Amino acid sequence: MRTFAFRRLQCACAVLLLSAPATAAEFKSESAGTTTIPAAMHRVYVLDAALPHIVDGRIYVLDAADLSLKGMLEAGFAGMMLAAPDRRRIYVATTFYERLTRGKRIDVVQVFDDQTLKVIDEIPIPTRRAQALSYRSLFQRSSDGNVLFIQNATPATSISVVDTASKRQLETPAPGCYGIYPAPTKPLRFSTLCGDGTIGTYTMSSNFQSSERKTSAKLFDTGADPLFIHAERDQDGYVFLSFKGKLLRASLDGESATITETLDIIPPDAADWAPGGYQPFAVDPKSGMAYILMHPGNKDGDHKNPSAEIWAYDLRGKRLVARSRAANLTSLTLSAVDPALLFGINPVDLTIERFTIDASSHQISRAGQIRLGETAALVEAPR
Amino acid sequence: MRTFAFRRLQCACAVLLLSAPATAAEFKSESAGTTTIPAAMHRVYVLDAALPHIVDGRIYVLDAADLSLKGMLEAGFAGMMLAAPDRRRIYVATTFYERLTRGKRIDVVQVFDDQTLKVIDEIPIPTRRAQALSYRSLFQRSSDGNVLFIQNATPATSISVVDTASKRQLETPAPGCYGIYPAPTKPLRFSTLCGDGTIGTYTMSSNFQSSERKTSAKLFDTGADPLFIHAERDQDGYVFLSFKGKLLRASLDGESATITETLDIIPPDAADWAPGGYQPFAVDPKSGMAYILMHPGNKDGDHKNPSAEIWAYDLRGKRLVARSRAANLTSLTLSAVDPALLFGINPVDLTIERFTIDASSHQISRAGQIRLGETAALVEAPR
Amino acid sequence: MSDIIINRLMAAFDRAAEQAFRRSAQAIGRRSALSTIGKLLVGGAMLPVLPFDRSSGVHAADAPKADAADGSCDYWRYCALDGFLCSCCGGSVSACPPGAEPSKVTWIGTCHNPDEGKDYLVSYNDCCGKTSCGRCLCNGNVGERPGYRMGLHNDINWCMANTQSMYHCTVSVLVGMAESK
Amino acid sequence: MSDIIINRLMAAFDRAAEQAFRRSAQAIGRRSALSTIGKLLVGGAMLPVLPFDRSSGVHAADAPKADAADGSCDYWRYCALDGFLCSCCGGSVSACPPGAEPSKVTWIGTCHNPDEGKDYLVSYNDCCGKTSCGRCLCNGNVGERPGYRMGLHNDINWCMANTQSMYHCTVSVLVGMAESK
Repeated sequence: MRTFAFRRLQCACAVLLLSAPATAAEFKSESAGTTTIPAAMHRVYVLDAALPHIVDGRIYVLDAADLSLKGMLEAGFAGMMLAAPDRRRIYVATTFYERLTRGKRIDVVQVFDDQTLKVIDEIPIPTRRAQALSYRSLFQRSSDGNVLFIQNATPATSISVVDTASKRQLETPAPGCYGIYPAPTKPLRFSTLCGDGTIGTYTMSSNFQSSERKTSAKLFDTGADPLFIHAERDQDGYVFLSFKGKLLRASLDGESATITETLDIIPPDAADWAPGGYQPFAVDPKSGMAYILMHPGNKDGDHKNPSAEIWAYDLRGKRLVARSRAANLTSLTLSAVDPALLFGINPVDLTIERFTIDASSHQISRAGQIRLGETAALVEAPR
Repeated sequence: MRTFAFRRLQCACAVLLLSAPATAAEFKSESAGTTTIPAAMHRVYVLDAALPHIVDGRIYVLDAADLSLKGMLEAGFAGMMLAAPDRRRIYVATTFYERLTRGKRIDVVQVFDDQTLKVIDEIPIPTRRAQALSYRSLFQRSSDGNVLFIQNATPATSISVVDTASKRQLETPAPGCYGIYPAPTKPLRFSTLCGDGTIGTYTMSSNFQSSERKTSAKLFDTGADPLFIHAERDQDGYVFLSFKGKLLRASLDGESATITETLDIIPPDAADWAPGGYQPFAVDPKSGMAYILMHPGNKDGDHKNPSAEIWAYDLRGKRLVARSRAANLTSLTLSAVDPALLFGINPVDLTIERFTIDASSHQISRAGQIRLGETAALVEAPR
Repeated sequence: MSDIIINRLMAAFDRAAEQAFRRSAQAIGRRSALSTIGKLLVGGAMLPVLPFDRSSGVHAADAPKADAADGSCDYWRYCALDGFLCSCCGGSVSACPPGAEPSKVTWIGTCHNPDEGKDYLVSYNDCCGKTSCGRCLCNGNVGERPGYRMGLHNDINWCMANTQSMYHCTVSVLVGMAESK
Repeated sequence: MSDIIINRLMAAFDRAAEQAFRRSAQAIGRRSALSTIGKLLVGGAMLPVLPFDRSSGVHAADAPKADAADGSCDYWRYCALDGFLCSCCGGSVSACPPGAEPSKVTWIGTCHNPDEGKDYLVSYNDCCGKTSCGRCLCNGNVGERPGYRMGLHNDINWCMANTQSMYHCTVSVLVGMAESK
């Protein structure tokens, strides 16, 4: 084929030479190429379910320095995202149908390279994964990074456990429970929030044959003050947030879960304020600062309302440190590389926004934005 | 299963009765259902390729009476639409990929019922169909309705011929040619426009084993004044339109094509006006009136510009009858049931618009619109 | 409402969940559902709204007439609807557009009808098997709870238990009355 | 330009078209292309832009620096670009975003650079194998012609000859100079 092509090429050139004058020499022709994401670039990932075309969700890859768009990943139908910066991979759990929107359902974890943004592996999973909005806690991995945890819902809930190397799988029933919180130091252990206010903790056998479940005491009130399923890692545990503005520190490393501390972020003079959104807060494990999306109005049904302010709450000092104006955010994340940087999703103005945190006052200021996305709900800045 | 379900149902009711007081009797509970499109409803179909999510194109089904949206059909990636009102079917030729946007390519014709909007059949076709904007002439059927014609491009061009009943297929090479114009009365014959200014006419053997091609004389100038590939049926032939505003009447029923008449619609006092759009004109075969999307400016490259006016040109009387203001349209079609109704796509304001034609003056007035679509390009009102 | 949810969940279990999970799921699901918010009065015409009965009545043409304001997210029935209004997509307040099937399982909201001063239980059935409609996106969350209270959760595709599970739009079906709070 | 088009089409034929079509296609395609608009001057560095050579240089990191105005449809190179600007999607004026491959076949436009007063031949490569970018949709049509002049047509997916034929965005690659009209 190449030989044939070259023969015709020579022929074409002969024709060209007849009409090519000397002036053409000054022109240097270009060629089309393909860019890649620099290894060292600090990344912001935004998962947009693109509801109006929900089969075609996507993950935008932004430069954390200026929010410029550097590329995108396919997220399929109600896809979930999990960045594995140590492995330079992005995992996407999603669903395909044989005929776009109908026919046989196929669920897989797609493994993307985080520089070429190409799919380099695919792991088939049961067609029971929760086709849900992209909450972080619905797709997680073990503390050693070897095992993926995927939330299922049929609507009976269970959790799929997938070894990325061997692709061995285990499905643990977790009826009435939702959200996955891997144990901070035990790779074979994870916890889940349950509808009766307990936390279930599962410990798997190392051969993936079985898992044992331990149920905590009743730790929260799913009726009066439910917990958001978004949780943040603290130095030695997890931080949960309740609809009414309580921060719960949880220890999830043991065989069963405990709440070690409950902090109320709402001061008396702001009694009608409440947290809200899909990813309503971020915690800096080093400094112990929590940044929380807050809005006035704490009626039932307001728990996904966009922000009016971001509050900075000191988990160690147990006090509200600063309140900063920040309108219309429903998701917030802290940079894993620079704890003075926050990134948020503003679904009202359809922007992704970048914020800087003042080191002494903890006042937060907007420092950049890009108009992007349709119904984005998850933002991560993992490397 | 049903027995089991019923058993539990009784059980549940028993529980309910314990707490159900007498006041509940006044409430009549509803149940979810599914609507269908009334057989008698006059339909407007709008094919929207939805470029920003091009895997997920769709066809909107509107009520011609008030443009209310009644349903939609999946059009897949760069799908083509062909309504068969006599059979109450809508054919959609499209492409699917194994993994939404990658993997194995699958091309099919999906057959939709035009009342339930469900896929009732699927015809596999070669993966060579033109993944193109949805011009009407890229997907057509024979005069008896039994055979589908599908434009291919790899970019080498050919035309696939598919018998809808037997699914037998024939692929006829048509290099350098594009667009399909079935012969008005000969089911086994179609023509195509060629890059050398000729029209190629193909006559197939009745057993679908072979086709014979006859090439016309040079009938148009692809350099100086190309023809739009959108064409309209006249009483006994076709009407083509050139970039510079000439209407060409073509006879395509014979073994080779002829142009029977050429009419210049541009009057001397509007010398800088030109037709434009993706579906730039419609013809009423009964009255011989052509309705043409016109814009000022006739520079090279303006041939897809949106309209400023709709011109009514009398093909029989050979004169421009009326000019009506109608901004921003790029596609226009005439109702097949009411020749006083036009429907247009306005991609600037993202609306579908409805127009009435005054019977005596042929002045055109907007009479309704709906905000719909992203990058719609084909509108049909076939029944 | 507890029982509606139980029945809905159970119907889904019958069809979609694994045999192995069934016993524990029933036990825990029931316990969970019994602690549901609000006290409920359920009408006598209860039977037709249960999912396994409704699936046979899917092609019912007797969909209720849409209210005047049904294209607006502010319409009272939509107080906890998260998705595209089917009334903007070719369906009605309670009927799916052509080609789409009502979901076999749903979540239940409680909405206040300001004209009557009464509270109603609303089944938010997703309509399934068609590409997402894309029109009239609403996001009401009255009474909504995270997925550990699955029968009160709306950030998930309720077409999940249908054979064709693509999400198209959402209807609001009145299935009972609730005691006003 | 005629010959560029011929070569591009031929390269596609080599790969994608059926053996049976080849002879007739070459004959007619060549005849058609020889009547192409405009007289063209083609630079000496012609070889690398032909599609069969370019495919090996796909991962070239030497993509030209984008002009200041490259995010706007008014930028002169985009005079006949119909699609999403790759420079808005993570690529540049002439480089595809990560994960996307330049199309093996293209159509050729002729655009006037107002700063230099010169006309350039622009190869509009689609970038392929990624979902549609959706940003900066432009629709220039200078010199564009219907599909019976395929090498001058832009209402078609030019990823059609790639193994992965999904359309992502479009780049504008200068491949030659044209005699100013």
